[in-house]
Amino acid sequence: MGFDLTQILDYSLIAMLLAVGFAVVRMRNLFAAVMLTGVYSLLSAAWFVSLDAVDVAFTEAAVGAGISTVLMLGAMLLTAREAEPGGATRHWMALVMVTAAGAALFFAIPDMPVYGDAMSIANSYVGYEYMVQTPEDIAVPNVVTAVLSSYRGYDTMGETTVIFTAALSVMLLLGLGSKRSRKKDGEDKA
Amino acid sequence: MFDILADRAIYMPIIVLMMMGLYVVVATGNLVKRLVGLSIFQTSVCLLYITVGKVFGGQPPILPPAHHGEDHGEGHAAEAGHAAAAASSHDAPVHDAPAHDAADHAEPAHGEAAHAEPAVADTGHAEEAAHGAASHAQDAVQHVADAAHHADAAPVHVEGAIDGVLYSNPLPHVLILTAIVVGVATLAVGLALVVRIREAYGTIEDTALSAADYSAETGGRE
Amino acid sequence: MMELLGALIPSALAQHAPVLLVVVPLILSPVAAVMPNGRIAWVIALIGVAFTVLMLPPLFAGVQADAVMSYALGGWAAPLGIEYRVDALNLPILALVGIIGFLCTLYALPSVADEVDEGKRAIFYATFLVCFAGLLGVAVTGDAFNVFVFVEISSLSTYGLIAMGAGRDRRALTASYNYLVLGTIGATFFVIGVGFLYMATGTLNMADMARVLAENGHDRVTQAGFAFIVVGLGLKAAMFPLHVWLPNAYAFAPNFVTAFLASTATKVAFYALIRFLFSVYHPDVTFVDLSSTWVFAVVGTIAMIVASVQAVFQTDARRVLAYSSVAQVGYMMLGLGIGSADGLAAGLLHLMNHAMMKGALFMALGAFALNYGVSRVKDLAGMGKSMPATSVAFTFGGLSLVGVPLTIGFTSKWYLILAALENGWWWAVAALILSSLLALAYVARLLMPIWFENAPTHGGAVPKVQRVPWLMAVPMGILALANIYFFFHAAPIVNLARGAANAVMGGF
Amino acid sequence: MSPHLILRVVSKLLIPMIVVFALYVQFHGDFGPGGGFQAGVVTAVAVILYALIFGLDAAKAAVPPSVAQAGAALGVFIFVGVGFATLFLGANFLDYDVLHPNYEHRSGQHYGILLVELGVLSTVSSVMLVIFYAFASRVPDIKDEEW
Repeated sequence: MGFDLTQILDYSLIAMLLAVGFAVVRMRNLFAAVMLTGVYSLLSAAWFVSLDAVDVAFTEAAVGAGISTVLMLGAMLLTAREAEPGGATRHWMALVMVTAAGAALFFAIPDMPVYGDAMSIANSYVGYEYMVQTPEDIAVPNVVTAVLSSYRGYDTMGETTVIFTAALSVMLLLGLGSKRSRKKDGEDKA
Repeated sequence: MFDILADRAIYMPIIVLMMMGLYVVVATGNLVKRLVGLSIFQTSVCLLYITVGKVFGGQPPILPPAHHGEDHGEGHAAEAGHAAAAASSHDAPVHDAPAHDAADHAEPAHGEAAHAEPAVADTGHAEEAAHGAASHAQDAVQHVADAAHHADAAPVHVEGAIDGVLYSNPLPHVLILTAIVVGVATLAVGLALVVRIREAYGTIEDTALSAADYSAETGGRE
Repeated sequence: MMELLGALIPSALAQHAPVLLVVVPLILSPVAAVMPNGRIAWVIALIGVAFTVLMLPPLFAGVQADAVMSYALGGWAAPLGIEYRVDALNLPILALVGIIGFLCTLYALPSVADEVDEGKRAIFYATFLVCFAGLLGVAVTGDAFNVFVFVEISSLSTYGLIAMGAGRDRRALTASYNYLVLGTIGATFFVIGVGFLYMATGTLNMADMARVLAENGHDRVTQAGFAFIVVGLGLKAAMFPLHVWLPNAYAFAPNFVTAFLASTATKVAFYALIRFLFSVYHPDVTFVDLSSTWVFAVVGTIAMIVASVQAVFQTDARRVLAYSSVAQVGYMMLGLGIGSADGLAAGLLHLMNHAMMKGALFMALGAFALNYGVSRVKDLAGMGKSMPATSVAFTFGGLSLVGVPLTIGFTSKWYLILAALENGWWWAVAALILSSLLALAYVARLLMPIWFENAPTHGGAVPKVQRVPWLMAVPMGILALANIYFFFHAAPIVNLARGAANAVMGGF
Repeated sequence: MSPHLILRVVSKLLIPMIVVFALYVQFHGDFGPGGGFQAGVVTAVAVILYALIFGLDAAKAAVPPSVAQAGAALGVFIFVGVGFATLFLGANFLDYDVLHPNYEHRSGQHYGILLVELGVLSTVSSVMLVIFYAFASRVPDIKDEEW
């Protein structure tokens, strides 16, 4: 099929992603692993820009590289710095799982849509409809916003609820940091 | 076979990345690092979705601002036939359609715009616009070279394009925005659990936790 | 103003019933979260759940009239917008979650007051409401990605709810963590599967997917997608080799949470699996057909036996029942794997019956725990004398779990055997009987100390007979009696299950 | 937190700019990348930065945890509430068209998107803060030597 100049960028970013991913697998120092995850997110964000997903890139940079890293560092500060290597059983178990799942994914490749093809069914059916319909239906230039807030606004409501639920669960687990809840937690430790 | 795979080569490293994340989740006993693996796994799945939505020569799915609001005909016209040459009648938008793309597809544009006419013509609203598009399309081949600069040029039809501009598919972007948010929510809850586990057990290594639970179950209480 | 009143009349309400079902609990959740005390939050939760139950009659009427109730969210018609879709298949699931949720909410007040700190109860009920709405959302939606969003809503709240058992036993934390990791892997697998379906069809609406798949046929992408969806939802549904998160999660969660989750959460995931298998994919497609025989029937049979054996050897009473749940999912898998409408109907019947059994059993265990703080099998000694009514309820549930005649457990096993015999699957019948004998063993292990042993005396003092708060006794009693009642009046639930199976298998 | 002069001055200058940027992201979401979610994260970052420089207690004085908790609930309430408003106006759930009768300019859709994005902003920024407070308020029980 076609070739696009951005593909050179694609492959260099992929190379970096693979390197960082591999480093995370090998890394025993948790601090380094967490920081590399931030790097991984940032590289993904860069690639999202090259894939025309600017909204996703923005979010991934803010969330993946920002909030997630802060949270993981905070949790690390409260827990441990070093990860012990997993046992041999775990290693083999993981390898079996990864091989099975990877085989299923590789099996599917020949019938996956051609990369960059505008006419693949994935890109030419509902996704294309949104591009055509948005000026008429919603009249917002950013089609991602239109789909996110209106066509699939219910999903976004669900997403807001997910975030809210996370706050509820974290409050249940850690309290809000007020003295009362901290003392209670101390008591209920078995 | 090689061609089939070459067109889809991009998926292979993404699959490898996904599997790296999954490996970390299963193979490590450290609770924080398992969450690290989980977040890499999820980010890689996001990459898979977004690559599917990529269109070569495409723009981010943000329509030119001048475009929205006024022309009713346009939506109907495009709806009438998927390949219909979408014509904007009143305010010809200024796009920066890449010239080489337009040139590549000049030939199909000619033919398709011509037989798009009947499909569009019955939408009363868009009739005028469609005629305009069709007649313009007759000499679209001559126009392609300067289509990019021509303010009132007829939009050259490229397969899957809107007004001659290709856009990447917005739907995967929307889905992945949701997935990223879900990912960070899960991460926050997971980390909160890890903090509590550390406070209750004094360790966050899986083997030590199992040992502690085992001794509690067999020896310890009562 | 007139419009506002107009919207309140029942017909307008009925028209929006599919969405109100989910969004009423959802909007009450933030309200409950900011309440100063747990009791008010409980009242709000009860209102939300009761409203859901009120929405069920219009849904039944609608499905009876039109077979499918479709609701376009945001006013956008199906492939562009998200669609809510109620038909004969998910109607029983919605009814199940709604009614069991209501009974569990009644039960919650005394139980939660005993197990959760006062400062956290309001947030606890808010989380429960979100979980409840999430489960209903999974069951009612007709959009594949929306399933994922609501699965995550219910899962995230579940992680928090389970971890609240940490007040009694810190293992609730590790149980919750393991569930979080496995649940997220499952959800991510599901997303990969949906992504594959999207690559092959270009749409996310399930009915539209089915249409495109029927036109274009299947290829490697849809097959891989099938595998990932089965594994992803199978993790959530605790299908046999993927069940490892379940026993500890059920054993260490607060009692109310266990009672609610055991009778709803895995059921909803199992429903979602049926929906994908039969509505999006089609049972006649070769690989779906093969997988139902070789994956669901065979693995289900193994689950029935292995998990029952594991249940026999547990020391924690709730863990006995948790492993039993895994075995019961095996029965449902077998029903699914038989591949006929009768088989699926039997599986769905068992799904509903199992919810009633486990609801009653876990509620009774919660009542024991409330009064005497017991959780291990040997601690149940003498409960028959100290808490006779609760013990009777527990016995009804237990006998139903074994499948003793005069209980609904017998009904659904009977239909399963009939469906298996239709296929000539003697091995499945043999396994079913063996598994029932094992069930007899582990239920007997629970019932023996309750009825035939004396309570340990504390310094010569015999524990006094204790009453259960009526808010706990009533829902427990209802569920326990339902186990008997529906044996004699099986027609309504059998018809529900038949209707559901016929709706997806193309009626006969 | 050591009261470092340069950090204090720079962050005092920076925090208002971050908030302005968040507002830009929020309201420019119709035209370019951005929206309630991204704006919420950026807003939360402004407060988190404040907490890092001036101390957790100062941040809690500025934005009390109870306010954050209420904000999280409020956002969900706004979003679902918009859905109920459309129901009461006689349309389907979340059908924004009825929010403004003038369909020609799709003003109903614009109002709807504006409102729900505000809900998302409120929830996301508050939730990020709640989570940050919850983690930051825990006393680390690992000594610095273990680094």
